[in-house]
Amino acid sequence: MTALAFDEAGFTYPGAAAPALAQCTFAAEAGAITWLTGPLGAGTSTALLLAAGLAPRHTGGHRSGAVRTLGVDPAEPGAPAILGGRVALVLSSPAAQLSGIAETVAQEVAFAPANLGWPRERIHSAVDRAMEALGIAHLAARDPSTLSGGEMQRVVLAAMLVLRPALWLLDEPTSALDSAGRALLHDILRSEAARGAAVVVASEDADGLYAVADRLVVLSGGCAVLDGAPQDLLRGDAVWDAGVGSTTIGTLARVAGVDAPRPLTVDEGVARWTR
Amino acid sequence: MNARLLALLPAAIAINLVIGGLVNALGLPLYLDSIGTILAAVLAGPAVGMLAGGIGQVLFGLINGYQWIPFGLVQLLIAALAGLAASRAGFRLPSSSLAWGLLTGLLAGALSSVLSYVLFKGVTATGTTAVVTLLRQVGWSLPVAVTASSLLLDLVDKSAAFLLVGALVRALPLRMMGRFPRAARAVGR
Amino acid sequence: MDTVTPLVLESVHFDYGGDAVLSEVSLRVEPGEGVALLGPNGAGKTTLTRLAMALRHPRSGRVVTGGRDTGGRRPEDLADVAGYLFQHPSAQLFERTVRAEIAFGPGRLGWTSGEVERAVATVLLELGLESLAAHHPYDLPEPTRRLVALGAALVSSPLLLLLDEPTAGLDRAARARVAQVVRARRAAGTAVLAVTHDLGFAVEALDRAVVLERGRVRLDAPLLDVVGRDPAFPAPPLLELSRRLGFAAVRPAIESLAPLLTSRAKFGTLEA
Amino acid sequence: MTLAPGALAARAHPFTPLVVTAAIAVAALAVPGPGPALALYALTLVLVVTTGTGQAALRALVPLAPLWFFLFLLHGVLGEGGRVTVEGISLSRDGLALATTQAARLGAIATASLAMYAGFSPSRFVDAVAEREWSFSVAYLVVATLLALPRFRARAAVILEAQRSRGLRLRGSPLSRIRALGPITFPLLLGALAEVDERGFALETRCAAGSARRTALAPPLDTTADRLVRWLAAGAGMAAVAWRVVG
Repeated sequence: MTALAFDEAGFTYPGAAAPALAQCTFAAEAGAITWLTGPLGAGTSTALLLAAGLAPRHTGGHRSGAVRTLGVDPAEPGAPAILGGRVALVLSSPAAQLSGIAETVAQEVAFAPANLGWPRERIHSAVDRAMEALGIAHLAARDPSTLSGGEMQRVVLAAMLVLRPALWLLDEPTSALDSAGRALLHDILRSEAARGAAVVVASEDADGLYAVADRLVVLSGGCAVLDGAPQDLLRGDAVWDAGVGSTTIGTLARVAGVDAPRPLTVDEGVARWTR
Repeated sequence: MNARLLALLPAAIAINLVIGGLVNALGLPLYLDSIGTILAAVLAGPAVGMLAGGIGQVLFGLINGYQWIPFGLVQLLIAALAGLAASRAGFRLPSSSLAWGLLTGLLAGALSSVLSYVLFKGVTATGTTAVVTLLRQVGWSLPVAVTASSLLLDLVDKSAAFLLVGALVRALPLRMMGRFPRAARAVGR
Repeated sequence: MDTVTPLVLESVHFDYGGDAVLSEVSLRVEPGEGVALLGPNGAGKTTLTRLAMALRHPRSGRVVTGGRDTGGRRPEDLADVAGYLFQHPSAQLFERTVRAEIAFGPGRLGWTSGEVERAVATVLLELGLESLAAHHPYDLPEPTRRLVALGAALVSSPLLLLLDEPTAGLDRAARARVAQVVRARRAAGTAVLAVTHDLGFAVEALDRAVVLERGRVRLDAPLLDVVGRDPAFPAPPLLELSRRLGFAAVRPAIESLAPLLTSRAKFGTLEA
Repeated sequence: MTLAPGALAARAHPFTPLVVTAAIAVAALAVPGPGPALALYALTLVLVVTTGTGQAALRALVPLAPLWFFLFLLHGVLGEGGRVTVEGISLSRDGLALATTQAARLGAIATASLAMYAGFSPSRFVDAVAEREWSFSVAYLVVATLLALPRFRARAAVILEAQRSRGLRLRGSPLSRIRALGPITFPLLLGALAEVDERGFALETRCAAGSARRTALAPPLDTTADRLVRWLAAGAGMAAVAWRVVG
């Protein structure tokens, strides 16, 4: 099932000379992790905002083409009521995503369910489960604003996981996380996809995502130029032509003059270079 | 209320309450405790500015004592004037910002002197009151002393606040300018 | 001038009014040295750099930055010998262009406008920001904005660079750029002390590890003896690869490994 | 906001201290003359001590001290009318009465509001508002700002550190200090504005602006005693106004 579909979608921010996204066509399926990447300013963040309906509703500006999120046009006036609680959005700086009114981590995680008017008992059990899943149950009584960046990002993830969303939109979610936090995030995304949610993650962390994502969509100059299995794409030359690049070892291999298909991991590199 | 205002307003109010401590480091006779109000009015309209100024005053009262609540009226007046200035491109130049700042300082000073005299018998914030005491000592009558000192300090403070907001908004990054269409009008673009 | 030690700490104790944050910390950083300050959250790493910038003063012991005892000195008294990169660029960005933002520091130090202009041009070139010099820092993507803040710390050519998580939130290109700039500055004699969790960056740009734990120096050793050897500091991919291939003495950076791999491939072909 | 958990002020329904404080403020403006004003101040002190917020009485002295000093100076020493001599200082009789009345009024108001602040629990307040189905936006703005203050103060401190590390001097000539206004205030303003987008996105995604009724996570108990106290306080406030109007 297609959870998110862009059809020739474009977007121009107010006052901007050039569009941030132009005639962009791609789709994200339920039950899969779609990895969105591109050179700086390629429009991956804008694509996520369009999918959530936040552009143009919050940002102003002009959208063209069609976007369908969970079957509705997210820019429709009635969309927030339909999509509320079904779409999760995770951004890179955790501090700016806290509710601002929670005195404890448990209250923070309960913020969205309470806003949606869930019954109290349901909120409490869902909050406990979400904190458990992110390994932050021991922080339940802490003031979220005093946590470290990594802990805070886990709280933000729990605050979305609690909703059991049908669509995850994540924008560079790992930049505040250490390697253990990254591994945990990837586990969560895998299990969310297994549950049937669609996961769209915009990231330039090739080392982390090449083995996690089911699909790689590369944006360049505001439109989708590549779409395929990450393992295949990252070994080849097309990602380089699109201005993206590969994993660390894949990058080393290219600089060292190795022809495609190139190694992507340390193990593959050792195998390639110890012949 | 939309999520954008829920995000903007606490920041504007917190700026009102916190900036005094920052400016204090320079030892200038400035409070700038209406700068968040002015900014909110310029970016999102006078009603939003009034909300920032009003709620800010309530919280200031909660922390410092509710005797100061009546001065919320002054914040509302400042928001209205900043909104008016913004709609007339009043922040286009330093000179125009200064002119609106002086006008606001004049009216705000007049209103606070009335509040200060009627409700507080002339004794309010330490700086203002020190000036009042000084003027009383050289023989001015209380109402005149209160009015003169309020006007003096408010003229300086509001001019500085308007000049600063004008400088900030004229130099606003394009991205933020695009998000706040009123800001572009405030600086005549 | 060349005899000045950029940073000396002598049995430094410090607390914020509660438990000790730093105890009995002694450290010397020589010109051109690159020190990675490692350790868990709350170990006192950032506090140590703050003491070096005279943002705080030790309870006991001595901190000497650029040959000046920080006792009785304020950060502005050290601005010409030390540059400090704060964790969040929003702490300092205020000018309307990248160029003006970077020029602010030297302007405070009484440099002539010609000197300022030259120093700014050098930094813009070094960081690859020339084409963005006229942009508003807040119009740039977050990683680029962080480079601007780094430029502001570099511009006065300090003897000592204090960097608090210099690669946090950076994309790969910006990260590589920072590593390259740090190496270049070190080669020119600048000492670098960086608080970092990014071991890939650390092994590319620095070569000494100081590990803090609960306010004490647990370990002070060559970086490559720590990363990948101590379980708390797992080897980043390039280091692991170069070790498994037997390139123990090579800096684990793409530009130093790639030529070796190229020649090995050729050698392999010849042999076959 | 540190309070013994068993304190009356910590157990009371969030709206009760609100009404009591408002009543004290209204009564303070209404009471005529130094005697009644001092009595109200005394009553307020008794109230804050019995509700476990006695510390607020001391903390209120910080804003009150300069006010009291200037009231004495401006009205007691520099006031007009008949004079008395105390310890060799000539003082205005009417001025002294006026200063005392005003000082006691301010004392009552400041003490009551700081006591309310000491007992204020943001989450209980939000829950109380949610339970009554009043405007969540207003509760959100009040609480979000209060909780943001420490963060903004910390940020202001870091800005000063960052700019001083770049060589900015805060104590130069007046002109150089005026020039320093931009470098120290703009980072705070720009940083706050830069966050608005992301914060707004997060709040909308988390349905803060939705129309659904918010669930109170742990609704505070509203006892009969609470209700009684609120009615009594409101009554007393109105009585004070009536006394002023009639008397």
